[in-house]
Amino acid sequence: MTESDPLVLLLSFVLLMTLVLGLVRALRGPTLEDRMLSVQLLGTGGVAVLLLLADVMAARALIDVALALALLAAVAAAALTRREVDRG
Amino acid sequence: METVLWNLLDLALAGLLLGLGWAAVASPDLKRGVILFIAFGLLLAITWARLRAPDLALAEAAIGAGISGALLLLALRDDPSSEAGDGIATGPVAWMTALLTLMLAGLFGWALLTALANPGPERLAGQVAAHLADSGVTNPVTAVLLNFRAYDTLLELAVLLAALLGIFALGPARPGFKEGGPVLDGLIRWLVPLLVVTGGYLLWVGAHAPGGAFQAGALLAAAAILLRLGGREGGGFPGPVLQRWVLAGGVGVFLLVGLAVTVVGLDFLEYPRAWSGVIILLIESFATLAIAATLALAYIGGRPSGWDASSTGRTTERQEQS
Amino acid sequence: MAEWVTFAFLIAGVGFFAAGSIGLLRLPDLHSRLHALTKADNLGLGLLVVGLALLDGGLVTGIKLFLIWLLVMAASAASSYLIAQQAMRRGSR
Amino acid sequence: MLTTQIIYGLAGVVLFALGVRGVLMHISLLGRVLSINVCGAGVFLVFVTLAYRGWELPPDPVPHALVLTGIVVAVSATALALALGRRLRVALDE
Repeated sequence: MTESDPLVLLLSFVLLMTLVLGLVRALRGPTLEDRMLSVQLLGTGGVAVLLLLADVMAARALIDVALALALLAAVAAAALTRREVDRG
Repeated sequence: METVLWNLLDLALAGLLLGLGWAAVASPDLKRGVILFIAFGLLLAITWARLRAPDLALAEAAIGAGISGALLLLALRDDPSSEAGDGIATGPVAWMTALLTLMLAGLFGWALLTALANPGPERLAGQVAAHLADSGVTNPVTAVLLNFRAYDTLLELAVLLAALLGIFALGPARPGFKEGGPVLDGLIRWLVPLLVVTGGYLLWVGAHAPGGAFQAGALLAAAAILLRLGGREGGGFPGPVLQRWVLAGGVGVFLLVGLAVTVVGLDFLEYPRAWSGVIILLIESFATLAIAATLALAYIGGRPSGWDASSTGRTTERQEQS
Repeated sequence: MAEWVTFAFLIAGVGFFAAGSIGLLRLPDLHSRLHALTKADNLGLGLLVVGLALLDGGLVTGIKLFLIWLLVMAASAASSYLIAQQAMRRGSR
Repeated sequence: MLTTQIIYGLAGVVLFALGVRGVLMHISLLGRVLSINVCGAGVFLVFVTLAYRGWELPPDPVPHALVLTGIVVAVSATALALALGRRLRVALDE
């Protein structure tokens, strides 16, 4: 591991804490859309945490995980907002 | 310094998981519960990454955050009690379940700490590492799934198929979705090809890096689900006949290969060494398609259109009516 | 010297994420939250990606990281639109 | 015994318990299905924790393979349970 690791590790921790802050909005709401926004933040923030961890843990595969997470977060957003044909 | 930071990060991540898990389960408002569960799935993917399980992180990102969430969201529309918000038991029942779960947790925790305190001298990890060179792949998880414990994986594919057949037996497919509008169509136009390409990539790298049939299948299924969400009724699927072949192909090719090697005198599912890499890729390719089809059709929640009209479906339908 | 530039990018990236979270928490209504959040976290991720690409130094990894950033930006643009659209539909009912 | 293992292992145990309690407490099927997924996640977490062996040793791939199949089975079982619930509601309405 390189000498830059402690700082990147510290940043991963700080980033995780900001995600905690954002998740308070998911708990509080009040509307469904507020909660969705919070999940969206977690999606983007999760990608960022994974990219930082890929560096700290020297695990390139985590970049692929970040890619998958980014793709699926978009699918989740679509699923959250769709309606079936037979109802209003 | 670094150890302390890691401990802090571990505590934060574990605490976040517990907080979200608690909030998702304890929420009387199921809409809130389901959204919190999706967030929980995203965090679980990060947790697997932290615990050096990138194969699981990939699967969880695709399934836990994407497909499970989409399934629960659909069910939310059906459940009238989700609006009422009185879905949780109270009174003496609450106390008794609390006591019961506390006892269960104590037992489980005791078992865990015992297991952690006395790690056995000989672990399976050592055996996997010792035989990895013979397996035909270099990703140990793929080696376990497709070679050392191929039996389990074969049966698991059968379980998936059985679950899907159960869903088909319960009724016709759910209604499709409304037309998506230009923004969603735009999203679909680039996201679906990317999901398919990434799925193919994960299938290919699964031999030597995190990835494999399950992750690839889940991404392909997500592509089909996205197409359906955009108002394409069939979800980009082939006709019912081809659907049957694809679904059966996962277990079928696995079994055929397993039996074929017995002709040259090997045991069931014991691959000839020189060929094992190719054989694993062959099995995984068919398994990927079968898993994708299973998950996508499971999302549709019943027999897709076209299955009822064909010959096999008709007899059961008639029995139901009489 | 180059190291400091890298770290500056990384720290700024995390800073933007923090700003986005605080905005999500403190701003009064959905639309202003939507506005603040999507800009802040996309910019934050962009800065992080630049920092991490410099840290890694490899071209392939750099390209991969950059593609992930583009992907997240496009996806979050679409999903914010979908969320806003849903909010309006529900509001007008 | 590593600190990391204790942290995530105990978190897994608590998640399992939370899930069990949720299954028992929720009246609606959807709430129960959601709870059992949380419960399963707790069990997976315990497995992955047992597989974790610190930074020097690679993790044990056998529990990883088990959990990987578990994740996929869990989602298909969830789909089956939800389809059953939907069918049940249709049957009760008739």
